[in-house]
Amino acid sequence: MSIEAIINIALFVFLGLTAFAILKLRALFAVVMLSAVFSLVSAALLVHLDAVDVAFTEAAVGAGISTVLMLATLALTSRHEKAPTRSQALPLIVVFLTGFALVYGTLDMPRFGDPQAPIQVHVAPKYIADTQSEIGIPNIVTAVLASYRGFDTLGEVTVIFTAGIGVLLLLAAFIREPEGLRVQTMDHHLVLRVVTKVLIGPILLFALYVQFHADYGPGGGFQAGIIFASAFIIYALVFGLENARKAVPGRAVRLLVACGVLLYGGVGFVSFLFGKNYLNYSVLGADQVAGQHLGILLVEFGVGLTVAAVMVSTFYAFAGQNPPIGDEDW
Amino acid sequence: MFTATMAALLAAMILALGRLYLGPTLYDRVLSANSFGTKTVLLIGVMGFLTGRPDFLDISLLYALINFIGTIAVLKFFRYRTLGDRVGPSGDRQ
Amino acid sequence: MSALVTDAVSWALLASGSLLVVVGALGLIRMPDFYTRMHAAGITDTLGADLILLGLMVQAGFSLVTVKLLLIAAFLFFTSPTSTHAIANAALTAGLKPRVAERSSAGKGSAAPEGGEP
Amino acid sequence: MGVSDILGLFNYWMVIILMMIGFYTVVSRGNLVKKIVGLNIFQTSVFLLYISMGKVSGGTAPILTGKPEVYSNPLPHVLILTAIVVGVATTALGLALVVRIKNAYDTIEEDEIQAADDETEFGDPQAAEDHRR
Repeated sequence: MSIEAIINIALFVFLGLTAFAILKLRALFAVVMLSAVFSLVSAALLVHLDAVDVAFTEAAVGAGISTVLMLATLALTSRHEKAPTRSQALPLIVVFLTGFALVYGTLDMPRFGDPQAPIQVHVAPKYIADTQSEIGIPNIVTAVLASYRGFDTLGEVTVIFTAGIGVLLLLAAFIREPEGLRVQTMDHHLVLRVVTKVLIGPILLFALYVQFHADYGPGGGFQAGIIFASAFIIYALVFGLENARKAVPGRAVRLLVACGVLLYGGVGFVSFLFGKNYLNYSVLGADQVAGQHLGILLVEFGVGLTVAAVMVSTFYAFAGQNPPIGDEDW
Repeated sequence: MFTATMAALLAAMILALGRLYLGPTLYDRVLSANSFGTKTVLLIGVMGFLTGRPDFLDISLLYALINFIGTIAVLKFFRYRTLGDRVGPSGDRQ
Repeated sequence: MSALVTDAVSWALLASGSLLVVVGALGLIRMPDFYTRMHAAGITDTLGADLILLGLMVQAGFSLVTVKLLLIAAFLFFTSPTSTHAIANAALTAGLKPRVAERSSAGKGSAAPEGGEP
Repeated sequence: MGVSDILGLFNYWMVIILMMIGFYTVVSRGNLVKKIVGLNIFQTSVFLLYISMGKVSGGTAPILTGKPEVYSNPLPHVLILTAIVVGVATTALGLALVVRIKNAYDTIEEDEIQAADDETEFGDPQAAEDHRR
């Protein structure tokens, strides 16, 4: 067995153990911590499986945002899961039957890593062969994401936009301000404040690098947007939500949510005006490659804008919910 | 040698996972999750060298930067019972 | 010759780093209470991680990879002790008592973790 | 079925195990936050299925190096990359719903929500039980 196979097996076993622990534990806080670990391990596994761009996204999501959102929900609801009251037999039977059917189905699948598998011989070779000449950037994933399959990505960005609006509709209108509560920030944590101040700059800089280096290395608007949002969230956590709202007002963020999608759609519209198909960037520059470069840059920027704005306004909506967790739920 | 380092990291990760599952206090869990994060940073770095394409350290760099956020959020949650600003009379645990 | 030297140096660094990481993880699982566990995990993690990264840097030579490794090492060097400090601070303010030897503490049973979860 | 077959299908089997753990969490646990975490496990298992299928043995990440190399399939990467971010956005939406349910029912356990619904509709739980029969 090669070392690659051993790493593969070890990481998958880790994932299995973590998932099982999540199922067993009833302290929801521990569940949140374990789900952060689950995401860390799956990011390592994705690097191992050559999906560096995906691993980057999983890392950006799992290390910060999803943990923060889960904790914010726990702070507003309850910290403990009640013991199940119903019989677990029926779900168990259903799960085992489904599992066996799926395992039976895998027996006919092409073996892992097979270069002749159907998935490897259809569209992918074209993308790998033509990216350099048609798009002119080394990162094939970015080329496919923003140019070849730009329509899909526009759809995904719209989904994120819609989900963000959904969260705002559900939560933002219900911000309650009960009397008798006092403002509390982490003022006394000197070490934390200093280190956070030092860190925010590099995080923002790194987000810019990820945003604009996507043509050459792993990265892109999705990842950069989340990293941007993480910087604002860490500021809000340590220096207080009020101060964060002063720096980045909620209204401005909500405006940016729409601006990103608009930028993406607008780039497509410009190629309309030049008499080409929607989202065909070739007309934007002097020649095809220059046009593609500019188009991908703008589109990725739109994606980054929307993702960052949705994440920040989601965090504002969750953290701005005031009633703190009741004693019986703690 | 990279293989040995990799094995050491995997062993350390499984131990941290054990502590995360066992608890018993929530601070133990935060500590082991944090330590697990550091090990993942190293694992991804070593993995790049093992496969001979070490230019994907950006992912490790990202973890090193924002693994911190999770820890801070957890601590704020336990100290003030909220991730926002206001703390009710019942939420003051100092 | 110099390739041999760099290999030897980087291997020594990687080996000592791996040893520290494993020892720290063992301490994390074997130590009796939260503060001793933190002692095991916090300190060895920072040094072990930086040693491993240093070993990789020696292996990479002068390149962009080394710069990135240096950045990772620098950030870990700052954030890892900060998180450990913050966790310890939170545990202490929440009233989690360190476990002390029997003869130095009049009241026995101080080992019971107060901030613990049911 | 030899060792190579088992190794060649191991990833898919692990994916199925993860998927089933997630599925079981969703159907058997009553707590809504736990259900969302289970859904996330399910989701990650689907991501890993796609990425495992795209891997070519001996391949490398699909970022051109200028040298002739075998690259893994970039198409699943694109699909899953966007799916992860969409996943976190929809998770946020789910969590927002949980928060609103807590505001409305003062609980996030499925059974208690059902009981509260029955009570408003039929007056008392026994009547609801009769109605269902």
